[in-house]
Amino acid sequence: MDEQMQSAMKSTEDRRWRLVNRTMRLHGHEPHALIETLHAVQEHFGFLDLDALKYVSQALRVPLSRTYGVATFYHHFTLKPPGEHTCVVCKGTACYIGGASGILDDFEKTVGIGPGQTTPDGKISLVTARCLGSCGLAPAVVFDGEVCGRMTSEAVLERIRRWTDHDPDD
Amino acid sequence: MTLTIEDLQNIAKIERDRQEGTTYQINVCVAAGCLSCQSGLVKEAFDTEISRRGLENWCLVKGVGCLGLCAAGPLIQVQPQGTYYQGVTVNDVSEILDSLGGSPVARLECSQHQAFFQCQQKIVLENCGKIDPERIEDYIAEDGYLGLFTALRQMTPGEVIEQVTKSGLRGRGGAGFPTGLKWTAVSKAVNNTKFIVCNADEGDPGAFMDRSVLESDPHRVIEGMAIAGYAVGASHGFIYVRAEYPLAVKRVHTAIAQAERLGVLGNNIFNTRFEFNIEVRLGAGAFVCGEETALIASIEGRHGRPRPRPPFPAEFGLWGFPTLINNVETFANIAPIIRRGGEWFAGIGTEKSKGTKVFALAGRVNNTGLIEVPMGTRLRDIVFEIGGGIPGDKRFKAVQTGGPSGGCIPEEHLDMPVDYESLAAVGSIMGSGGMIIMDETSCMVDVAQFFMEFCMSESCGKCVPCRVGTTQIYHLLHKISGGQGKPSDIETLGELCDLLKNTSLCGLGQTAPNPVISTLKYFKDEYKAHIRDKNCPAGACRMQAPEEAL
Amino acid sequence: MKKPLRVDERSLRADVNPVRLLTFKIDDRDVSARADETILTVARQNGIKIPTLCHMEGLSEHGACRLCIVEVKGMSRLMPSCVTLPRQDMEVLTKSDRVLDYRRKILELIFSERNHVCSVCVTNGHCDLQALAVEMGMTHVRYDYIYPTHPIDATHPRFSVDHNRCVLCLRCVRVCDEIEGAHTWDVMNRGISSKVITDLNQPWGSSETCTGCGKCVQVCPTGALSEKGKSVAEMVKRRQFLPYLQMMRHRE
Amino acid sequence: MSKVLRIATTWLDGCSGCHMSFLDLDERLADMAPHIEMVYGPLVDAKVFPEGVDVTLVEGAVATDEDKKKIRMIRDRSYILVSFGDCAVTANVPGMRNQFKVKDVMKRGYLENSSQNPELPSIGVPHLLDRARPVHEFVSVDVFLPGCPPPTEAILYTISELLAGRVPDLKGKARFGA
Repeated sequence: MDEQMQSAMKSTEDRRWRLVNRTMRLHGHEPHALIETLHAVQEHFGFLDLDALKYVSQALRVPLSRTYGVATFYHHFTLKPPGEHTCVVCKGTACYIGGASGILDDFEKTVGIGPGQTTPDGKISLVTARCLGSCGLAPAVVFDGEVCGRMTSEAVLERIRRWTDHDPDD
Repeated sequence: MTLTIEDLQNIAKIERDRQEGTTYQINVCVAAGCLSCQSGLVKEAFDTEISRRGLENWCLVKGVGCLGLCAAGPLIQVQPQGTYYQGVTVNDVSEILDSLGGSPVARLECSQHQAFFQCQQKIVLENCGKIDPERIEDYIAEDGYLGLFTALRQMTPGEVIEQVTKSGLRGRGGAGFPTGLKWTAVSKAVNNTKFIVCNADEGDPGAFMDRSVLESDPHRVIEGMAIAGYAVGASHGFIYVRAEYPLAVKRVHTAIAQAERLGVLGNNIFNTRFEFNIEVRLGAGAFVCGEETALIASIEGRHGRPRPRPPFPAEFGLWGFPTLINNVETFANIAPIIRRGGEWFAGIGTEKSKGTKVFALAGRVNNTGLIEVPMGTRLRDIVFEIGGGIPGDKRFKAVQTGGPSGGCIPEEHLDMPVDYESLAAVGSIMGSGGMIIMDETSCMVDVAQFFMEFCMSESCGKCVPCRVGTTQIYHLLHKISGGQGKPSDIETLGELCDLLKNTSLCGLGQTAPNPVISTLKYFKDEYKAHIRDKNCPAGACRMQAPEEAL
Repeated sequence: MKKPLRVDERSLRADVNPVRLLTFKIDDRDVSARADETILTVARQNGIKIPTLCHMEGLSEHGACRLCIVEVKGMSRLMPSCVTLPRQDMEVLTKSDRVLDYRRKILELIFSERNHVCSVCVTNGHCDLQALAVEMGMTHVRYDYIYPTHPIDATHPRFSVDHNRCVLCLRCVRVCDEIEGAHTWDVMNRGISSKVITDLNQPWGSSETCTGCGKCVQVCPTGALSEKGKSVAEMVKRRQFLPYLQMMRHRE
Repeated sequence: MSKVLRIATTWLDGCSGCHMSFLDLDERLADMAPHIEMVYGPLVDAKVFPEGVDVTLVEGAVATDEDKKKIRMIRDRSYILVSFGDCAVTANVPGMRNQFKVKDVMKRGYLENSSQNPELPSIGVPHLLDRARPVHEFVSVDVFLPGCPPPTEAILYTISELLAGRVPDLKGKARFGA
């Protein structure tokens, strides 16, 4: 990334970068703010791209390789842009006992993507979570942030069909 | 302007008057479990309907934390009668309001006299389902921050630690280290800068106690941390909470802001020279960060790889400064101990395990949800009385405690009391309190494989035994569950488990083999059936055709 | 608004008094040590051999390969001697059957992890890992090999990195950070997927921070990092610079 | 010693280098001759692997379905099985293809890198397994003799020990790569 782009980011009119900058400022641009800042980037941009990692590295005085290491160490961070819709299948113990792996199998069979993947048209991402803490409602699945409990393969695929067939945003 | 005890009492009085001013109070659970069953809409519907009917002065609607019986959500409770309603939808709102003053709506009623509610004893969860987690006033009305006041104004730091020691409280995060000893160690460390860290990185799949406490009663944790800060001489605290718990994060932020505004956090708290601030740090999805030194690395903004101990965080913690790390539930016990005395707490539980323990019941059990019972309660009572037994006439097979670091306990040990020592004796651990019940349809080889897959992908990758050992164990289990195991694999499994236990760098690697060790011990026949007969007795594993076998 | 938390420097370890002297036993021999010396240091001072892999004189301790484990009487778990400090009257065993058995299993795990094909390696004959196998009498690996897919990066004009031969000892990461001061290397991912990287996981040759000093190559115990254009016989690692640089930096 | 040791040698997926190292025993082979009988192997003219072999040296990794059948048969007919050389002990060079799919390896070897008549071999060649693996992942092995190739001295030691009725301990006497 060249100087121009950097200064553009710092003084940018883009509200999202202003929010990221604010997070860094709140922590006095200390290197220990790295994870908090990466959270901010991901929250506002949906993922962490290389330019963002470079920018954050420089702003917080953290080595590039460490920033990349941290961004890939934690499962919460993603370096790839997510699909339009995200389906999170909980793979916690209770959900596993409750049949989450069957849901994942059927998902892969029907939609054609496994955990961590996005459909080629960029429409749907499938993610697994370690535990959503909704064990009382196992198996739990999250559709675009909405937690649904006691899910079955049929119910999940029905929701996915609604996303693919008739997108309300279209 | 600083807060005085009169101010505190005044706030409590106003709040109690407000609540007692109405004849009825409807508590709608707005913790994550019930919210995912649309309890938010139910609460809204009550609000709308009450204002439509103009009953604001007669009936108060309150969003409260977890009522416990998550399986029956959305749950609401009508006070003063204490009637529980389960599975409430927006369409039921009018009927429930109509019934107030008459007999309850029978079709929705969830008996408050059943074992689930009757057999519990609540200390940590005493306010859960009772107070509005987003209002500090509600917490204060239940004697909130009285413990902090007592500690700051009537006790020396040494006396605070003495009470905690006397209480016999042990760390609720897993290992059960005596809290009093830990506090003493940090208080004795000579340094002007010290830190308090609340570990809310509840990573065990199958555990949701910490989430519920933070969502339902965040001020209790803040108060516990502030008392700890006073006792050990720290003025800065961190709450390290999972990013996967957005609601808990939001409520903690709200609670900290309210506490700062009121003056129970900040400078000169209760007119003393004590100052204490709390910052929230988000975890980012790494189970290993539950380990103290990895947690510290993560707060410092680095990858969460543990380092060898000693030195322990009590001497050399965050940025090298003495640091006290306790779990959410541990901190949640502090305020009641200070308010009511260590001896009161020590009177509950067993000889070596004092007080109560919160458990998250999940898996093949009727009453999934959150419970709190005195230490020493029989496992059988938890599963069959409080938990209501196994659904669908299936036979109980095992209960898994302690998450991926714990073990599977078979039927023969169900009559043992639940405490740290008894669980360790049968090859499991208390852990943070997840309890997964399994019935005859669960295959124990498959369960062991599930936990090992978890440990494998959560291993930080620093030390060889854990990084490669978990992978090799998983590989063996995968072969066995696919019907491709060799008889010698059982021995190799045992050897690898022993290696990990004795040579891994941190607790994750040292305890990762527990699910395999315990299932090998109690369910060896299931392993043998997979290897010898190429058959899964529970019918859970998919055997590959013999031609594909090596 | 709250003031951001500033931490200007790390606190020093106050829990160990380096002036104190103590005596303890290694393999039934009485030895004396300063309280801040590790069991490994004391053992080596007394001519007692303990195998190591991630340890390197002149770099910070990593404590991760677990090959230097020793048995301490009264403790069920084995302790890594590179980071464990002795206590008065402690009894340490460095060659008990249990220790030797565990060490060999750990070494086998290391061999099973990646594609260590010694016969076609540029450091064949000068490799710390290969030498450890001979020293510890490891003639085969009892665990199934994992055979991961790993690339070779030869984009740097003078060096190349073959991840198939990396044991994740992180000597390269430490020497680059602690001695060269560039911190070009770090680790990405976690667990079995861990991999050493330069900068933003980009080709080494395109790294902006690499000074090309080659220290990482010299400290690498295996053929993971090597110099281009060197034949098998020539690829001997030169490590004398490390104690020398340490000495020069600590002089008055 | 009175008994004559019945020895067989065989190679699976290997380069025959280990056998060459065996032949490097040179005149010491002559000293050994009265005590051993070579009953099978590329060095002798026997068509069928006999029953009741005392010691079999196996060179090479198990890389094809035929290797797999062969090694099981050999195990059944041998009293002591020696994994002879790195390919047998670690899969060594044959195992370097394990990172890739068989399909891709074949394509690379026979189509992309062939200047004349690029064609995949299909007749009379055994089917490649997904991975070339060491011998002990298929059958139990009694002695491991690593090296690429194993040094002649280590081979001599191994056979001498076996002749003396002892199980050779090769710790420290041979190394991977060599």
